Amino acid sequence: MNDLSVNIAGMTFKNPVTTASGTFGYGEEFLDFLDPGQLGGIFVKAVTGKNREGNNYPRMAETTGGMLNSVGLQNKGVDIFCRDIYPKIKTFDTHIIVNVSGSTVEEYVEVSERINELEKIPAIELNISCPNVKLGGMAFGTMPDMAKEVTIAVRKVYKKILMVKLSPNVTHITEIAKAVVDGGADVITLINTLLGMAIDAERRRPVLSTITGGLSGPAIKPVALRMVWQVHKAVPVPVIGLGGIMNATDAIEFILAGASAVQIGTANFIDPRVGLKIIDGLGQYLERHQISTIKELIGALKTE
Amino acid sequence: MNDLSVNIAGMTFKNPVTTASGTFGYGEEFLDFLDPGQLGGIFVKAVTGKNREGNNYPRMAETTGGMLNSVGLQNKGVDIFCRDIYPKIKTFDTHIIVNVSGSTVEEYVEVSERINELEKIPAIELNISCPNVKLGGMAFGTMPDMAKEVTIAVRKVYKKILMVKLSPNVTHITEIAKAVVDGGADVITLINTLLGMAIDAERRRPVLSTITGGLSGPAIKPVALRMVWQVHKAVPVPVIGLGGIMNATDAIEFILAGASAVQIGTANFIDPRVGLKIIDGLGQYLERHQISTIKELIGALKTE
Amino acid sequence: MIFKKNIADLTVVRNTRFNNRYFMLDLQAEEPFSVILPGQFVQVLVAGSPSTFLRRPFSIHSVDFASRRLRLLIQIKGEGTRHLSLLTEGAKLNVIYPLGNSFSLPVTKKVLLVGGGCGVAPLLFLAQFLNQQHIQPVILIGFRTRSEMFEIEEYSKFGQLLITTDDGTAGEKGLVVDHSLFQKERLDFGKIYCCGPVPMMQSVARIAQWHKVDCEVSLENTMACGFGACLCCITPTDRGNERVCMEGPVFNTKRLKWL
Amino acid sequence: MIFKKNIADLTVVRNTRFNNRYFMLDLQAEEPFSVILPGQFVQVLVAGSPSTFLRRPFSIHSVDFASRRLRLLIQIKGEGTRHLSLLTEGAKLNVIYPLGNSFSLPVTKKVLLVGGGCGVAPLLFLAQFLNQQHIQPVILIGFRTRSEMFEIEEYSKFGQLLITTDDGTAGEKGLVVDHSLFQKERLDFGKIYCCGPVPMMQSVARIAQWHKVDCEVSLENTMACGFGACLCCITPTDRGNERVCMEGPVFNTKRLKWL
Ligand SMILES: Cc1cc2nc3c(=O)[nH]c(=O)nc-3n(C[C@H](O)[C@H](O)[C@H](O)COP(=O)(O)OP(=O)(O)OC[C@H]3O[C@@H](n4cnc5c(N)ncnc54)[C@H](O)[C@@H]3O)c2cc1C
Ligand SMILES: Cc1cc2nc3c(=O)[nH]c(=O)nc-3n(C[C@H](O)[C@H](O)[C@H](O)COP(=O)(O)OP(=O)(O)OC[C@H]3O[C@@H](n4cnc5c(N)ncnc54)[C@H](O)[C@@H]3O)c2cc1C
Ligand SMILES: Cc1cc2nc3c(=O)[nH]c(=O)nc-3n(C[C@H](O)[C@H](O)[C@H](O)COP(=O)(O)O)c2cc1C
Ligand SMILES: Cc1cc2nc3c(=O)[nH]c(=O)nc-3n(C[C@H](O)[C@H](O)[C@H](O)COP(=O)(O)O)c2cc1C
Ligand code: FES
Ligand code: FES
Repeated sequence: MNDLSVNIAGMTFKNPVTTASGTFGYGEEFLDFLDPGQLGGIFVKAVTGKNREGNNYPRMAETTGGMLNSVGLQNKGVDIFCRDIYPKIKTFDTHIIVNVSGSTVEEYVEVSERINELEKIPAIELNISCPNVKLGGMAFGTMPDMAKEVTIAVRKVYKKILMVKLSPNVTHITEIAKAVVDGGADVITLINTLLGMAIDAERRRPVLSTITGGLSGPAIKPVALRMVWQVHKAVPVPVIGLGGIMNATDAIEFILAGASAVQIGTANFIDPRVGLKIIDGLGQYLERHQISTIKELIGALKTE
Repeated sequence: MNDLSVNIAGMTFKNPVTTASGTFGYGEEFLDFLDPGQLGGIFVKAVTGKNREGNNYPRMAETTGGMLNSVGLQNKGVDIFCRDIYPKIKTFDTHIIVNVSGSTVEEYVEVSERINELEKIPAIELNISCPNVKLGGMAFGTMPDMAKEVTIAVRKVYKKILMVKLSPNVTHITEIAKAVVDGGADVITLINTLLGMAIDAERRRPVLSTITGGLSGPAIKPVALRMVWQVHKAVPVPVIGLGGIMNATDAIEFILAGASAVQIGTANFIDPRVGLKIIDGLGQYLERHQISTIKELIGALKTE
Repeated sequence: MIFKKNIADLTVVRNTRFNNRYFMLDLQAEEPFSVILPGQFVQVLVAGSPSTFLRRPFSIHSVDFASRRLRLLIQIKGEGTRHLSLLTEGAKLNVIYPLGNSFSLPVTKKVLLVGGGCGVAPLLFLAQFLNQQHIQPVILIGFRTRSEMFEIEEYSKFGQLLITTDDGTAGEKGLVVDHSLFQKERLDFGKIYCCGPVPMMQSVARIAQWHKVDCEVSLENTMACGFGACLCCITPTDRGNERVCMEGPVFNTKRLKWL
Repeated sequence: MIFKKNIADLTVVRNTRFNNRYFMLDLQAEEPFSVILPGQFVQVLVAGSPSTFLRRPFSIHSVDFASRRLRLLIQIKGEGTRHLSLLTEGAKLNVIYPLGNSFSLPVTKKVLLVGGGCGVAPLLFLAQFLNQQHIQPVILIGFRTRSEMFEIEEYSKFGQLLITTDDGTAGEKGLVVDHSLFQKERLDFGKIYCCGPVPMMQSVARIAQWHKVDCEVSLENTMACGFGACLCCITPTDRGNERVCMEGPVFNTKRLKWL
């Protein structure tokens, strides 16, 4: 009873609960709170070609039911990732998936090629949807042609499972999804953050140093669910869903809408153990509804 | 001291606080709670060519910091509006602006022509952004060409102030804004609702009869603020801002981002007197900051 | 008669817990009430509950005009009602009242009230109101089990009380529609008022139709505003989609499309 | 030494109101504390406040290891802190603790502690800790006015207390940086620890730099997580952007770029 495992593009996840890139550090920050081996997988923080300092402070604003961030891909670059970080995290008993970002097609390709060599990394997630960088990032994710181009280029050098993470800041999410599937994506993850803004009325200034930032948290869940459902119907590849998941019920909703797995993002900040609670809750849901495997729920929304 | 009046395309509004279409009925539902004459203006419920029954029940789902609706332009049609409703509301001592909707360019034109004849209606708001109808509606608002086409067509027959209300469900809001300004729009209002979805996990069904619906409320405020700011910078016409405004601070934020006036939507459901409270709050803000007229705050965000 | 909707902070003067699902809030107003009729409802702001954004609608269970009190009978469903169930004496509750139409007066004196679940909420008020018109209704109420029964004596004051329980621990065993009253050849009433779960109201409406008895039901719906502004709460009727919060919540079943 | 971050429901055992802006929460843990050092902070979940989505960070004001209690000194700023100010005895508070680095030990025994506003929060703990290392610090605290002073006796237990008030109603008149201590030719300390508003910390850091005295400050920042996961709380340092919640909140001013 209660089989929580799912298969995504040939990989078996012990359960569909993973953590979203940029919200779980490299997993190490959570070791006091949980054993990463209990999670279905971990999507680590974006890795770029070179060291990036990210954007200036302030980088965060709280909003109703959510938050804006403008971290801007701060990371030490792919060399340091491979040399210093990878050895520490490769022993986690779960899938470690690297979020690959860049400003140019070449940078995406370069980073993907390097990550391809890391034995314990079974997949990458191409982040063509970061709203917080001036060059590249989201631009790739809002134009089908560019999205396809970068996917094709990375597909050539990356031999394992290629996931592409889409931006919700588009008119037709299914067009972008089809473009990256055409380009060779094995899996689609969505959504990244919605582009938003916060203003400090008293100081008459933007709250974020970058003026705009990415909106995450339960506020965006309705948009995320809609897009997961649209993309699940539109493309033949598995979808990993995220956006505002706070508890097991939210996760079930994404799975019903068509997600083969889910990522937990902002919720980790509020409760670093939330992933484990969601795994428990999924088991209870299966039991209550007498369903033997969670696979049965994927895309099982009844819309007649 | 404390001049709250604003000018928009030659109209003077006694204050910048108006109510959003579809959230204030025809004003009549609020007569027990306030005198509409205290408001800067009222945007009444969408009017279409013919009677529309709207979508099936259920039409509403609560979400974190917001709600989804799929009312779908239920209204009695332009004939009944002109004959029965207009005479009752034309005596309100404030600007009454009619939200014009349709499925075809012809329908928009037909309705606008009829409303043009109504002496006490100084402006219309073209709703090219309703996500809840199968035909027309949002489709017009997501493609610059179609947005421009419908604006041009209505501009030909509508002699008073033409406002166009934009959909946020697009990649480049400024492109749509420019297109409708090219088409002859005097004012831009934004945003309409974000396309979202809610799922009842226990019943494994969508909550709304239409599966997807329009997300409103404070959850969407960051997206709305961002778009108002972008559009204000991109086009030479005044902008009316809305999306999640719950209190005077929110209203100030929109004004700083570039809105010449604001609309209050979902907040009316929770507090039917919220408009008056916001007007009070704006006055207090001016006093606290020793600003003599709210016009000084329009677009006054300091971003250096 | 002055019909006017108010928004006011009412004070919780009592919170009575009947069992693990039902509780009653007694709310005190500062100002005297204007007209409030049975079948009307209120919209309650649930402050301090992070997941409760919109107001919550509840039928007016009863009104004491002299002491300016109104009572709500509430079933715990989700976060909003759970939050309300924890309110203690002295707490303030922001309420919009009264909303919606009301039950219409019967033309005969032979009247049946049928309720089940939290659908019983407006029935006591209605029974009391009918009494003032010198009508003694028959009141049929369905409970799950004896231990979940409440306010039995209250109802008995205003008419003849009949009971069903799902498990037969009190009154007749079964659902309200199984009651022997409905098994008779003739259903000797001029009017039936019914509130409760939709399937129950549908069954009662069908029986009423069969016996050609006029029947009014009180509908629920998902409401954003509660005062006619949003058009979220419609139900299909013979005049098209009508608002449950304005043209309802009480509808004559003849006019509804859900039979 | 075991450094481990915990999440636990702590119980409010006291809520002391000092004045209309400041209050102190005494929190009781079930489990014994592991290592907690002065300068560390906690992340508090504010349940039941609709507008408070993320946790709120507060410095650890003091710890009683024996009775498993920790105290937070909180200034009311917005919704979250207002909500916390209303908590009563017995309330549960979900807290992640302890977070961040801590003040480092001084190499000399001549130590100055400078605090103002809610920046005084971690100073008592630090003073107590220094005492355990047989160091009697000089403690300089700035208040707005005499009536807003609190915990004066507490500080006096651990060192020599100096005070400034903006209006001169107690101690020297002016800001902390105006204190006569800083007017001397030589600032005879091996280390200065400073927390308070950023402009104050910058002034003190500048004075320290001038006198070539080592200076540590405790920074604040907008934090989403508080435990290093989000990279929202950075401050520019000589090693690039560092996380205030992990590499800080305590920084040697030599390393900061904000002078
Ligand atoms: C006119 C009217 C009168 C009502 N009178 C009463 C009354 O007197 N006593 C009483 O206990 N309840 C009454 N209700 C129902 C009551 O409004 C809901 O139970 C309540 O809003 C649930 O709030 P919640 O936050 O606890 O639950 P939520 O967390 O909002 O929802 C819990 C569950 O209840 C369902 N639900 C929520 N609201 C409604 C609704 N309006 N209709 C149907 N299902 C819903 C949800 O889908 C969900 O499955 C009335 C409703 C209406 C429209
Ligand atoms: C490491 C650290 C330790 C802290 N220690 C203490 C302490 O011991 N005692 C204490 O009273 N406060 C302390 N603070 C500040 C405290 O976290 C904020 O005052 C609190 O989060 C405000 O919450 P609120 O919901 O009341 O205000 P909000 O409604 O969130 O904000 C009210 C106002 O305060 C500003 N603000 C909110 N959070 C911060 C922040 N983190 N930094 C700067 N400005 C902010 C907002 O911009 C706004 O103008 C500390 C902050 C940090 C980062
Ligand atoms: C602080 C922060 C940093 C993020 N960094 C990244 C990143 O590096 N790469 C990426 O693809 N997404 C990043 N995201 C987006 C999240 O992975 C996720 O798509 C988004 O937050 C929506 O999910 P949520 O609502 O569950 O948080 C970040 C989000 C946050 C809040
Ligand atoms: C119930 C409901 C009905 C609406 N009907 C209309 C409509 O008829 N025409 C229109 O242009 N916008 C309509 N809207 C959109 C609002 O006018 C507004 O753009 C949106 O709700 C965002 O503002 P808010 O967050 O303040 O509610 C409707 C919104 C709601 C919630
Ligand atoms: S709930 Fe808004 S019209 Fe009925
Ligand atoms: S607050 Fe998240 S890294 Fe510091």
